[in-house]
Amino acid sequence: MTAVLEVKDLTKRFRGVVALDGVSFEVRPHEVVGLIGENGAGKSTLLKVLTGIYQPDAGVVLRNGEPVTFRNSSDAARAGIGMVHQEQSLVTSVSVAENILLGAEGDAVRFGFYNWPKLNAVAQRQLDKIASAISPTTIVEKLSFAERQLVELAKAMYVEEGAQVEPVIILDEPTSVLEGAELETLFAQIDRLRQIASVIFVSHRLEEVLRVSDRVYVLKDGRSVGETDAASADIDLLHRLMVGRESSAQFYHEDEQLPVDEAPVKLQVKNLTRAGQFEDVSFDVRAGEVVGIAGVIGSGREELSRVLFGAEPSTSGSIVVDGKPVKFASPVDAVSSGFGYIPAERRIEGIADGLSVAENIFLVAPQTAAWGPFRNPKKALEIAGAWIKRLRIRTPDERTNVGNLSGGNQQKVVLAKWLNSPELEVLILDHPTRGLDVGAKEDVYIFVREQCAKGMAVVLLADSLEETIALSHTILVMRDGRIERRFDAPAGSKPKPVDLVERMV
Amino acid sequence: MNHIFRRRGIVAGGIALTLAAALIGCSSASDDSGSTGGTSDDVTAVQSIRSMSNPYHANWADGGALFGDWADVEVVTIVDEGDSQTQLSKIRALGAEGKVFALNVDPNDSSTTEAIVKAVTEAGGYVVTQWNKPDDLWPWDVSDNWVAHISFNGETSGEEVSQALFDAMGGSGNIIALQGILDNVPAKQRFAGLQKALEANPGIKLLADQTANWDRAEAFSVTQTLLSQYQGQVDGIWAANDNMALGAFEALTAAGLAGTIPIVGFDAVPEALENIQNSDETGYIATVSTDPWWQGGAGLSLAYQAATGKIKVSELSHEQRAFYGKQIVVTLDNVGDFTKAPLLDALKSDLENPFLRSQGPIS
Amino acid sequence: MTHPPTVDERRLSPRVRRLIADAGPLVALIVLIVVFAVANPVFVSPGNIGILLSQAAVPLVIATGLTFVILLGGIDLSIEGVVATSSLVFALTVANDRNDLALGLFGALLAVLAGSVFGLANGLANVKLGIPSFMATLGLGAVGIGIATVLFAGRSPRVLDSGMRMLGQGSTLGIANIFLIAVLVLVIGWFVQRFTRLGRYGYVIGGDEAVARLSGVRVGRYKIGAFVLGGTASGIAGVLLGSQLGVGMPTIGSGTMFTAITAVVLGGTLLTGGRGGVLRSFVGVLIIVVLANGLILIGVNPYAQVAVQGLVIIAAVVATGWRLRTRVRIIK
Amino acid sequence: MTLMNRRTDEAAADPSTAALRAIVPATGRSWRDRLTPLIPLVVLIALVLVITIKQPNFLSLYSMRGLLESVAPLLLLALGQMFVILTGGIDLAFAAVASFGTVLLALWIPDMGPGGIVLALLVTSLIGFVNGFVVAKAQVPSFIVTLGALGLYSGIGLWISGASTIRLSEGYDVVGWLADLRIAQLPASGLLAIVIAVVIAVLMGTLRRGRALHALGLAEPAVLMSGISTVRLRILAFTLSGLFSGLAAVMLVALQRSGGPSLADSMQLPAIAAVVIGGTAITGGVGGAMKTLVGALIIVVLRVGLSAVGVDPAWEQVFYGAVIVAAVALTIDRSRLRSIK
Repeated sequence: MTAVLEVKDLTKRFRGVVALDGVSFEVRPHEVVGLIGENGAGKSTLLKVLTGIYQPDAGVVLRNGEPVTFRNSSDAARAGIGMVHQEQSLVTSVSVAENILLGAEGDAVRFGFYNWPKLNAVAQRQLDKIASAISPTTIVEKLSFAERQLVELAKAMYVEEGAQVEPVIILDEPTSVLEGAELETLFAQIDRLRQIASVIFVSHRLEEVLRVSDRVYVLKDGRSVGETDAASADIDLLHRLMVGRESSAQFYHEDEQLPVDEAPVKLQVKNLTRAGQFEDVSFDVRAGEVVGIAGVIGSGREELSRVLFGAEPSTSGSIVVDGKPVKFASPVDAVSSGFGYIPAERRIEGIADGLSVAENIFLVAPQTAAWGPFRNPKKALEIAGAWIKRLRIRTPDERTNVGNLSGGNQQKVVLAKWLNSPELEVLILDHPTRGLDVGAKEDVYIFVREQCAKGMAVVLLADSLEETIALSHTILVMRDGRIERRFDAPAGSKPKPVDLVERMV
Repeated sequence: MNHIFRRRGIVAGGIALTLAAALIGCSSASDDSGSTGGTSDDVTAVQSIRSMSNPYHANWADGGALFGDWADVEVVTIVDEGDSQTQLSKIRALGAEGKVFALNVDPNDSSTTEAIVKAVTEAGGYVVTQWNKPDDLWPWDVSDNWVAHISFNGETSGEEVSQALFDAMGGSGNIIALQGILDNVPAKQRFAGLQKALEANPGIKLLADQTANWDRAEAFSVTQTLLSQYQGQVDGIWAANDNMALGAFEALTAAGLAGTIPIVGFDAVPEALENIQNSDETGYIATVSTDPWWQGGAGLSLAYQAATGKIKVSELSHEQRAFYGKQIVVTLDNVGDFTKAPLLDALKSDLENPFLRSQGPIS
Repeated sequence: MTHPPTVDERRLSPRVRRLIADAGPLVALIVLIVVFAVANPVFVSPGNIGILLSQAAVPLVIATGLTFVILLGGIDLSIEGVVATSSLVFALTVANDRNDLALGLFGALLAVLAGSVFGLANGLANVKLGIPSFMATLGLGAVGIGIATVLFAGRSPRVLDSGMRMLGQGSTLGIANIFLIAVLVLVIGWFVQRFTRLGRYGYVIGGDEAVARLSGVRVGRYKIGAFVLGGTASGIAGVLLGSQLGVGMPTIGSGTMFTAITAVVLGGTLLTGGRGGVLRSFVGVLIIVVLANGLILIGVNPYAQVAVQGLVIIAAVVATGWRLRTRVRIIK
Repeated sequence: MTLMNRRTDEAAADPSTAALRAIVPATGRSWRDRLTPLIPLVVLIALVLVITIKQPNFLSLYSMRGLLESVAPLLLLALGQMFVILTGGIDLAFAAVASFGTVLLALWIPDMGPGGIVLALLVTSLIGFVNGFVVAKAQVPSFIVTLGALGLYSGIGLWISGASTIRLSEGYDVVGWLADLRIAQLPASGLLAIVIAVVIAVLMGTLRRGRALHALGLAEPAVLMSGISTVRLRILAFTLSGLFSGLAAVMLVALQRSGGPSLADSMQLPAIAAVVIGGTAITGGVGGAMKTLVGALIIVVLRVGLSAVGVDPAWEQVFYGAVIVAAVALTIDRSRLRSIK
């Protein structure tokens, strides 16, 4: 029988970086298909293509055997494809009914006039489908997160009414906000969905995926690296598929990792907590040491890095630098205590788009190219030129707008900005290689090795497990806001990715 | 697009230097070229008013035209729509032509008056100003080019028009008063006139007085509020100008009391004159007119005669160079001769002797 | 244990907070009425109540239209210009002492239409030219004042059509016509807000514009619609003021913008959009009018009111925004 | 092993791409980016030519004096507003604060002399500081806060001045020289304002943190994450706006010899138009003192030009409104706006 939804050789590129590289998979009628993969493996990009938010550069999407193209999410909805988004995608200021039928009110709104009873009736029908007790007239703002997710599910279900064909419901990380009983109700929903629709279940919690899905696809680096029947698959097999081949130590310059056991402790984090995100996190970072933090979405590691740099407040616990406790009310305090931060959102928080390469380099420490309060143009040109040469930044000259450079070169400008500051002691790298091509990634690795050699203390949130293991001296695995386990990763006797993954998911 | 070593920053520095160098040639505006002095027979007559479509100023301009016929001189009218900067720059432009001119002007506000008289002095023209003038600045302080200042004593006219209101009320009852902007000179004088009239009429009681800032819309809401506060006790409404009186009239109409309560105002605005003509329905019984035709004609004549040397400004007394003009209370019986321009011969004596209607020096 | 980062509401629980936001303005209104009634019994006399309602009419009409714009998270600074222009269009098209036009009700409709056209211009400048609403409406408000000044040409045209004067002056069954018209506008506004797509999508776009776009809502069209509603309300206000005062003049609208914005904010409609409604703005208008009327009766200097209104706007917006503060949030 | 001698070949070294790079202008700025900043200057020169043809004595010393005198307060107000617009915000209260400043000056100069001026400048700067503090700390849109401030300070101004103009009876000579002094036959007030604009341009061009406001307007998150206090910068911008409102107030009192609660209110629109027509983008990050100087001159020349051409002054208001909408539409940088509220 033909697949309800099929994708052949799907390719998608962003600014030269390949997000999806010839992915093919299919969903059969009344089937639940699991989709797993590490961060940055291309899962969310694939879902966005399926729901018409992104258009593919190559490859074809087939719906019940016919090729289809989705210009926007309403096209996908009309084709009966509904998605429960990972972050909330509901308008909290209006009622449940309005959210469910938003943009597709049908004849509940004729000539611009709302027929409330009809609107509520249609919404109630969707809620009944998922046996939810929520009333369609409640304003979403009053609902808990779990309830809001059920409304999103109902909204996805509504897709089916329009299309003449059985819907495909995509659930993106639905379990990350649910616990205990709520999990069970979700699984019951999925079983009920199985009768009337097909489901794509995306999650990083492998045992849940195995429990719910009939078949499981594994994505890695934008390619589908494996497909197994859930019954015959086991966690270890999935881990190995997810993590893939051992890449060469040479690529990560592992031989340049110096031992640091006698080096002085630069940074001490004691019982740091941020209510609702992470709690009781303690670790030390020595001079020249890279402490890698591994964890999936919702593990709290991103929030931890923001708190370390003062971008978000902490509830309790302390940070000690060179033995002195410090308090960060904002990133300004963090920088004055010698902290540096390479942000994940490079284009927003990293580079100052609109300013020149030189101006970006002197954002953190303008005093390095000034005499007294005034700017010294000659010295500034000299220093900027030196950084451009040293980090091999490909830019026509110092005056180019940094926004015109490629992702890799922009990241180098951000690195130069921090290196140019003489007080820099602790460097926080938040997904430093995200969205970079292979060449640029290697430059970053070399840069990290160089800085460690100079005694820099580094806290690393890497994109992939491989990167974390290769670059770090010590690895902290975080899960659900707590440090699950510490791994020592000296050069030569690195832990296996599989050992880490067990603790992460 | 913008980068660190802005050449323009340095270029801007250069401009600053040249400007500093120019400091050497500094001088002061006051020692400008003095007035070309003297009079001449070839004088242009000019009148500067707010706008031709404002009836009060339109009558003023007709007065000026009457003077033109009388002295068979062509009269130039300049208009500024109430914008002081425009008034000032147009008067300055008069000087640019280099000819001697006689100017009769109604300055927008007292601070513009000073600038105007200085500009005219600088250009060697002759000017008569009316209404607004800085209290501590007199024509003789500035120059002979500022021939005279004419204003109107709010107190006497205030007393007279208040008396007209009290007579219409039969000498007894309560009134409410709508004040102009509290600190304006005309507002203070007119209210003082009302208080003097109140002393002379013990039967009349002032229930309340509130400012409505000469504005029609504010007068409407303040009257509405006071009417409701003193329900049924209000027997008369005194307003410091017609604009506010008309606002009060609309409030009375809204309350269904139009025509039952007498109202008085100032300025003889056409709408007020019309209401006075059928005062039995409107209850609008009196206003005060400064006779804009006289202001246009006599004022221009005084400036012109000074410019042609017929009047020697240096020989004029302080009382002649700053005097109060005559104000007339307009009621049903004399409203007729205020709705249309007077004939030339009615005004001829005033044109010959502009001081004919002087009510004494401005104190 | 973990759930997406919420704004930590330390002090008041959400339920209590929502209660204050909903009932707060109404309680304030009642307290004010009681205070002034005690201070001066005339305050609650039928005559004064009648005056209060007619003084609330024009601000209510403007605030109703403005609510739709603020619900989107925008603002309308062109109110005074639009009111001025429509008052003059009204005064010059009905029977008047300036020209021989006497179009009666049709003239009034033309004046309201002028308001709608300005609203449309505001909407197009904001949506099509991408100009932030405060700058687009500031510019077009100046155009409004300018056109009014040109039409005015130095002297107020007087309305002679008695029928048209009844709109602003007359009263039926003891209640001022102007207030009845204002209530009619409020009811229409409530109907649009509750039962039409233009109204409901205003909440959606104000609540979360990104999700609205994602769901296929044509955001631009509804934004322009909201500005047209705002302009139309200012047009109606221009007609009512023209009819009440019997003249059209460029300064007829001065002070109305401040009163309307303060009323909408006091009523509880968030300036950041998404929350609030026209009924709340009605309560806000009553608070302002009661305050103003009461202060006059007690004899407080009228200029103090403008200062107090300015302070109220800042305080209200800081209070509602305080909870949403984060360290890296960008508010220009 | 440093980055210098990496093994794999480097794309830049490959001759073909290097050649390609040469075609794209070095600074990555298309010729259009280079030209747009000059448009306001071209407009100004064209205007002066047109008016001179229509009215030859426009270039006479006499009318130059009038021009310079009327540009002085407008330019100072526009410079103050420029600081705030550079950060991407707006200060709707800057003209009302200037009017409030003239009232303070008229009340204080008679008995305090120069002390009165310093105190008035302190007060207006403090008002700017408070506005900036509320916008930065409470994270509230600047147009709402300054709209509230507009009502607050014009209300207080009306209250303490009894809604009427206060004449400067004595002590006027403390500011009188501003209106009276001539440098090379030209009024000192205008020249002083222009010199101040030049000094600001020089400072912004040479100070270490000279372009901090531009950076705040262009890329606030990146600036904050580089350890620069955006709160302090925003408060500085609003304080400067308050200070320049005070300076404009001093200039107005000197020229008009009196203070009034709405003396500068009529300059709100022309001053905003001057900033925007000069080329400073409403979305922030682009603009400067020289651009604002050109903008102010365009507005003043136009005002004279309009009356020279015989346009009724009533149309001026329409003109300012239209110029603001048009200039903003041209200079706005749509890529920077996520959703235009």
